[in-house]
Amino acid sequence: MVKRFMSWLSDPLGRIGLLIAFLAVFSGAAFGLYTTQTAPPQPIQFPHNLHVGLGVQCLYCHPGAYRQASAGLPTETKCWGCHQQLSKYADGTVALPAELQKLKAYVDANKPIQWVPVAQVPDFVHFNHRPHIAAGLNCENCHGDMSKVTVAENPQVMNMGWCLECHRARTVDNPEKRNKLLDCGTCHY
Amino acid sequence: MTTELKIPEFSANFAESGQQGKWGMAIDMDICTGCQACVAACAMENNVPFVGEADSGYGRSMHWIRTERFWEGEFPEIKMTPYQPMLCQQCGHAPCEPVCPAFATVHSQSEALNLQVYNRCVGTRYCANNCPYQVRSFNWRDFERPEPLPNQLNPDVTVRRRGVMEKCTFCIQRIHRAEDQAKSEGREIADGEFTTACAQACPADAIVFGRIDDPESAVSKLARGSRGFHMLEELGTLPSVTYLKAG
Amino acid sequence: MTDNFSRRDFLKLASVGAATTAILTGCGPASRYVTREPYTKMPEYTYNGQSTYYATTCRECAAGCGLVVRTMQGRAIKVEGNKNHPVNLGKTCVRGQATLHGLYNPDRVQDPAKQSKRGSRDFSNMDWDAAIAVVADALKNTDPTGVTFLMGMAPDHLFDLVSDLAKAIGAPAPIRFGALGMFEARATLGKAVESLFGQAAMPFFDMGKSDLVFSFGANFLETWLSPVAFTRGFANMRRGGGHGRGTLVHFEPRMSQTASKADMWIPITPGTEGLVALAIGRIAAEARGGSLPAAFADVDVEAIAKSSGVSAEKLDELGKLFASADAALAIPGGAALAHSNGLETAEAVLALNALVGGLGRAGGVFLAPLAPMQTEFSRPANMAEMADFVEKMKSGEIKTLFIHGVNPVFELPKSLGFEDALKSVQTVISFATFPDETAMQADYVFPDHHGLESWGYQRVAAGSSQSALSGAQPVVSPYYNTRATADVFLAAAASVGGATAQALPFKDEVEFIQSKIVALVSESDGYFGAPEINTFTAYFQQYGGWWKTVDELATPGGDVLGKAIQVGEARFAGEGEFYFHPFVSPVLGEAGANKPWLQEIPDPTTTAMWSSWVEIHPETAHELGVDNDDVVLITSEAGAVEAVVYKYPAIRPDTIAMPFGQGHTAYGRYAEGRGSNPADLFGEQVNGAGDLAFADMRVKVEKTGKKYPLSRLESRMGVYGEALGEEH
Amino acid sequence: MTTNVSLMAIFPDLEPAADAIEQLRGLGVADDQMNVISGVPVTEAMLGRPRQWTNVPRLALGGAIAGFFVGAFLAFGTPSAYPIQVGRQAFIPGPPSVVILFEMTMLGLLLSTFLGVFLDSYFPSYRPMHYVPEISDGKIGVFFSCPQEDSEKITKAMTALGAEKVEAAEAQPL
Amino acid sequence: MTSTEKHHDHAHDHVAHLREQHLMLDPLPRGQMNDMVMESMHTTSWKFWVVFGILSVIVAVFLFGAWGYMIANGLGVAGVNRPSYWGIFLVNTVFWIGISHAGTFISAILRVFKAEFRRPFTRAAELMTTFGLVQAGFSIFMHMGRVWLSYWLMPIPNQRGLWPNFHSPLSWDLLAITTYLLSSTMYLFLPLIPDLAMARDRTPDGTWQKTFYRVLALGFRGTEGEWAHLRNAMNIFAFAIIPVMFSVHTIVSWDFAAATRPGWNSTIFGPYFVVGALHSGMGAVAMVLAVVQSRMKHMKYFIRGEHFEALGMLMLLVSMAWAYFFFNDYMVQWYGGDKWTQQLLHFHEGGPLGWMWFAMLVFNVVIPWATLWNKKWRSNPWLLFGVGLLINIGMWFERYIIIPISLTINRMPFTWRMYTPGVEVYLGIGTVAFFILLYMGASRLIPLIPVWEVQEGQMAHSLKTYGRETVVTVSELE
Repeated sequence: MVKRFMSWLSDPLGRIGLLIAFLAVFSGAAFGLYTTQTAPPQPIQFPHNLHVGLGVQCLYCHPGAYRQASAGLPTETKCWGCHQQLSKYADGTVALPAELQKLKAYVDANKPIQWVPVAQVPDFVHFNHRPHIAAGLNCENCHGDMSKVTVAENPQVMNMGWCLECHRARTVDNPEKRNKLLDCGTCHY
Repeated sequence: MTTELKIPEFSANFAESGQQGKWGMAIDMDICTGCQACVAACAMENNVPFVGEADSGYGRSMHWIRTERFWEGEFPEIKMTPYQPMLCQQCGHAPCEPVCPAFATVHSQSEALNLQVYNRCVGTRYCANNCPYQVRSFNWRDFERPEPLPNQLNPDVTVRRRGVMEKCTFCIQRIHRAEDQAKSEGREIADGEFTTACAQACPADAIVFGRIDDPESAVSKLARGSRGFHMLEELGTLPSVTYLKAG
Repeated sequence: MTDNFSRRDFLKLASVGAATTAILTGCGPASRYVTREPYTKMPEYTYNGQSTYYATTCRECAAGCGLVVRTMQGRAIKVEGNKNHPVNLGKTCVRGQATLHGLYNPDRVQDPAKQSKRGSRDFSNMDWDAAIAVVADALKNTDPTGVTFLMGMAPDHLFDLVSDLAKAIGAPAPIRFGALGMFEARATLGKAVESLFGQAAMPFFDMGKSDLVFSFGANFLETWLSPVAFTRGFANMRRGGGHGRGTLVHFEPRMSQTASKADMWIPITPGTEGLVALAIGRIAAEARGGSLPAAFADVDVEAIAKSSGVSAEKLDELGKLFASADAALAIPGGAALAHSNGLETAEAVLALNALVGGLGRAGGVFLAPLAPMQTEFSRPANMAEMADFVEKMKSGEIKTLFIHGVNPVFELPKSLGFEDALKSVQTVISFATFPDETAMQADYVFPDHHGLESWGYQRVAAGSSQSALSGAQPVVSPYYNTRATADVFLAAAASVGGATAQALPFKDEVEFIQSKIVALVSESDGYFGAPEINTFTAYFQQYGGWWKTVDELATPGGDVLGKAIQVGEARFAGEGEFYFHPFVSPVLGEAGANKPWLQEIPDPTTTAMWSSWVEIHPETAHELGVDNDDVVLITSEAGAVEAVVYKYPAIRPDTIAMPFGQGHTAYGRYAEGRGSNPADLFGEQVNGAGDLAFADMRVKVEKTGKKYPLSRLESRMGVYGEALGEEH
Repeated sequence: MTTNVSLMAIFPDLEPAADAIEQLRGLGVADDQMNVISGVPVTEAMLGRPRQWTNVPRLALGGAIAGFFVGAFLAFGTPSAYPIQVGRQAFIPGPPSVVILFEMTMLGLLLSTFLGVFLDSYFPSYRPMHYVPEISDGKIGVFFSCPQEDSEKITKAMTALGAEKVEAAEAQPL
Repeated sequence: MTSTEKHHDHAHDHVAHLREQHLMLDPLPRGQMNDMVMESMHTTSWKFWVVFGILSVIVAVFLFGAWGYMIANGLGVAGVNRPSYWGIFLVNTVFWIGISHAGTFISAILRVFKAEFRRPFTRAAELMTTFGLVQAGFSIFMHMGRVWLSYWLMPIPNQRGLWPNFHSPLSWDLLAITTYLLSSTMYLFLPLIPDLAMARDRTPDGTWQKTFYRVLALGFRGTEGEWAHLRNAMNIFAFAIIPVMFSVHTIVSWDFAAATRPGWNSTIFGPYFVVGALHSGMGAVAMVLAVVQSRMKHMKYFIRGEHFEALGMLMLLVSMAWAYFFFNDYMVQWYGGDKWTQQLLHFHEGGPLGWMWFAMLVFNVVIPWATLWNKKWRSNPWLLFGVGLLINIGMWFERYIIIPISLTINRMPFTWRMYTPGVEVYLGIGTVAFFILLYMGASRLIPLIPVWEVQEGQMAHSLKTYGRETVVTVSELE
């Protein structure tokens, strides 16, 4: 058997096959890693840059961030509340762009928009926005500069080392706080 | 009969030991009626799976809290020993912690609790072997929860999968929620402001939960009483749960 | 479920890659199972990721505890007690906790359906318009006297609506029935109160303030009347409400959960509870001095000691103990009353309270207040009435039967022949939420919402010293294509038209409920008040009901001790050598068997899970040649069941006991085919109050040679010393 | 300028080989121009050869020290990287640290001993080398280099001492 | 015949007898020995391949198949439960680590003490060490609930900054077993190099075996330098691997002894486990040698009665040591009087598996003592095989008693429950099959006899006559 395998290996085709198999597994893993780090397709290609550029505050649409764990995603009531008032669309001077037509379709059908959360931590990590906002962090510290991106994407790998780096750096002079912020039970339960 | 094997009772004065943690629980065995409301409440709050008939009969049930009882004497003079709810004692000196090779069960320095970090657990089950109270339960399988039962799962608590050890957390998610709430309002947590799921459900109020390091809290007062004792105190595990002797 | 494209699904796509990643990074697939349920129009008080709490009423039994249910993004997550509710003060029992496993039970009836042939389980779904047409047709085209509504035990808004409907179409008044009422012997209790105190009412036992409780068969810590309220009372008694630690003495042939908490458990001969009460009364009266009351005058203590198996010394001790207590309380209930002499037993026990001045005294007996909007005491049907009803069904008098909230095929004694009698009913319409045995025998199943999805109110009959109306509201939107039965009846009534429609001129059940509770808006001593009905309704929902702030306990009157109480001997049916002692499973209750977590909750006394068992004293088992896990055949006069032996050290050797709650032949995957149903053994004998004398049974026990490993939480080695090494 | 040739004399036994080495020395072949190849570990003393220098013990010692430091890093360094309290034990527990230090020291020692053999012996080397397969049958090969003009003389002397064959050593693939 | 002649004859017989008995006095030309060893590797009957095939199927189905099934379905398919969280997996782990001890013991300790009888079978014993450790590794990984995360137990730098917990005996275990596996593999490999070179020289060109040996022989020629480095390294190894060996099983015993459990928390567990390991390991070596001697060609020359005799004596000695430690442990636990320990001892002896406790004593003490005292008996390979088998069963029982049976009894009588093995039985059989399979495979590829060591020994031995007595003398070659 070993002989067969060895002779098979000495065959260039066999070697290529082995290489392909290896590459397949490797690229599969790489692709898997990549998919966890890329923005998933959203039902509506929401242009963050446009809205931030117009001066809309993050907390206007994600109001949960300063009072609870989840920042929350806006309901279509909130979207449409502004967009239906835009006079250029209302009086028909400008045709409704494709993405806004999707929004209108949702509103007309009274169906919720199934936004896909982007910056998500695994189930076993319990992240709370409120203390982070309370500690004076800005949204872009973690979510990047939204005025530069359209559809939200993750600017960084949100892994434990990344969390800890900040938790450590901000508690060098406060051992009690450090205890709290490095405690396993603060995030994992 | 195995009356000799009854769990020993040692009286202890918690305040004197000077080893109290932060959170504590007092369980009054005199008024515990064994009704199992705590068991159900715990299971519902903490996403504890049910395991089915065969596995539960084989010692694989996942109860984070169980009610123990033994018998004393023979009919007609037979007595049932007081119901004793057994849950993780949140030991100050926990035998389970140092034996985990992966740091999956560790001591919280800020909450003074035993933590089980599910995602860090590789399933050696050493901690469960070393737990003198036998209150750890292991996910022997991915226990089935047919749809739509998962709708009930508490999003504040990780859903454990096969191969992971789990145990009572003193409802740490509630502790965090209350702490966060109190902090956002710039105050301390008041005694009795929140409680664990088992204490919350207990119809007899036999379970009292609170700050054990606050001498004025309800749980401290109960724990200091003359009826208080700790389970297997001779092992020096410094449990955070004080039992109150019946009668 | 929504078909949203979540991150989890996205991960699934890159299957090989993601699996490799998962292994490398140690992250399993994200298991945050709760689907994000984005709102189209978010309610102003709701935030994504933040819980909302709704007050409602527990429907797991008829006690009417107030619940607060934690919900998140449209899903009910946790049941908590309503701290303001007078029945449970924020506490819940095991069954209440598990109510979510009913709500999200995988075996719920999901659509209205027609069964091609009764019992065939061949259901074809219908739409609700057709279903309402069926109901309307039944209401319109049947002789009104042939229309009967069989309802659950809880006196709720649906019962009121159905009563109104029955009155409007001229049908007989709806029947309320529940197995718990049967096991509690509620009718007997009511009748005894009526005959002793001259007033029909539920008694209220002020256990929390008493220092000595004699319980004659009342399993008040388990299922009896209002277990959560009684547990609170028990705990307060133990904590010593001003008296020091209270003492509990429990009389029952088997050590029940309640008995296990007693300081003294008296394993009394079944059927002699009344006699023992009389003996204690006589001894206590003698100990207290003064003239011997007529009630206890003719009591022969010696004879009673002999027949009850409680020694004369013990009786003497108990009598003196009872006489010497500050606030003694005697409670009759449960199997003690389920004998042919049950009514007299109840009277004898209640009379004990009168003897020590316990009527209307703190720590004694009161008459429970009537619920708001209630004018007279009403109780569920007793067995005599149910037997009459079954007779009527058999005779073909009943053409259309509406069944809601009760499962008579399972709960009624098999010997009564309900299932057979159903065959003589032309149309059977069930409104069952779960596919229970009765629904399987119906022509149509029009599923009601689960209790947590529905509106309503419920009168509190026991457990509260205040007059209370518990309110219910949906905490989540209905998960399946179900519809509130009240709405179905309202819609059907509207389509029938005429007087029926006029009698029920409501758009939906909420309007009907408002029309009822509007009477309370003007009440002044309520927990809250409101100037008008809409605000009142909002508060009603917010607080989970309406109740008075003051106790309305009435002091029982009447010449209780003036006449002699004659307790006859219990007449046992059957030839067997064992007394049969059925009891309601404290965990499963009457309807918990389909909830998987309840199945896995160990029974408090036996720690058995997932099945039922028969408790046999170890010595008796030895004589019978059976051991733990052996299956025995129990034969009564009326039937036979097989059950697994549990060698229970705390039961009379001449008695065997069996829990009620298992033995379903339908009712979902978790209940079906599990354990056995002791109701199959029950005969038809009733006591003086018409309640089933289910404890008046003697049964035979035979070994079958089969084995069935009973799941137990306890260790048979550690608790019973089985298979351990010999002691050196 | 004389050119050196490499010769290999194969002897059936130990004694003739020892004699041959002495003879070679007499014939002007220096010790460092000889090598003995054998199938059993014949010692230098048996052949009257100078003692071989080996680095293995020193490498082993170095490895042990390195292992000790790795152990010290694991025992004392890693707990400080993320101090986690377990069972009321010190962050750096005493006795367990001894275990870690011991195991890592031994691992370092043994690994470096093993690698030391490789380093010292230039293992693995699959280049063609001077060798005859008969060596592993118990023959003793004496491999030496001498000036071309002496080769005839030496070959004769070897044959006289009992060499089965004396041939120009040619590197051959092993 | 004159008396001198008679005596001469007698002396002649005596010498012949000595030669027959001792391999070291019965030298053969090296080339012939090489031939015999090579032939033993290449002479394979169809029966071998049948057994090989069957074992391969068993390994594929019982070990890898059942393991995959268990990984997919969770440990629930095994019999472990509360309170017996550790079952046959850990029994097998300890058992295999125990087996692995004999190889090192025989090879290293006997090398240090220059026990010459070791020479022909050190390799066979060292192979057991390596293959036994492989099985121990399998067993311990099977036991883990999430084996795919087992790399978390290794000290690998990571973004979390979180390292393994070195407070845990399991962490020490992992380091110790890794050290032991690596060092025993290296210790197996170093003396193998010259034999691989021999095999390389005797394998015809163009075969895959040639490539195999060529690669593994690393270009070894046998120069003075190579031998010197090798000899040096072997000396260091022989000394250094002994404490590693002792530490490994001591640390394994700490997995139990460090726990706060009745019956486990014993200070004598370390040496008790080490001796227990030697006990089962010796038995296993005896079994392997008996099989190798009878089944492989020419092995009767290399492995003789003297080896079994010496092994038998060692087994007897170890059995006595084991009995001593067992009694010590038992005595102190019994005397201590802690009620949980008392209960545990009662359960061991009188519980449902009490027979196992008695069988352990019979197999480990009674039978070895009853048979091995007799020199003639213990020289019989098949008797030694039988005794070795019984000792291994007895030692497996010992571990079974210490792990799942002792786990049944804890300080919470409410949770006591018996352990009924499930799929781990198949996994255990799978490891045994895999061990045998590896061994069989190795016996076809690797010279089982270290020929150069045998030759070295034969060179060092001679017969010398002092007066009328001819005796064996050994000279120090190094």
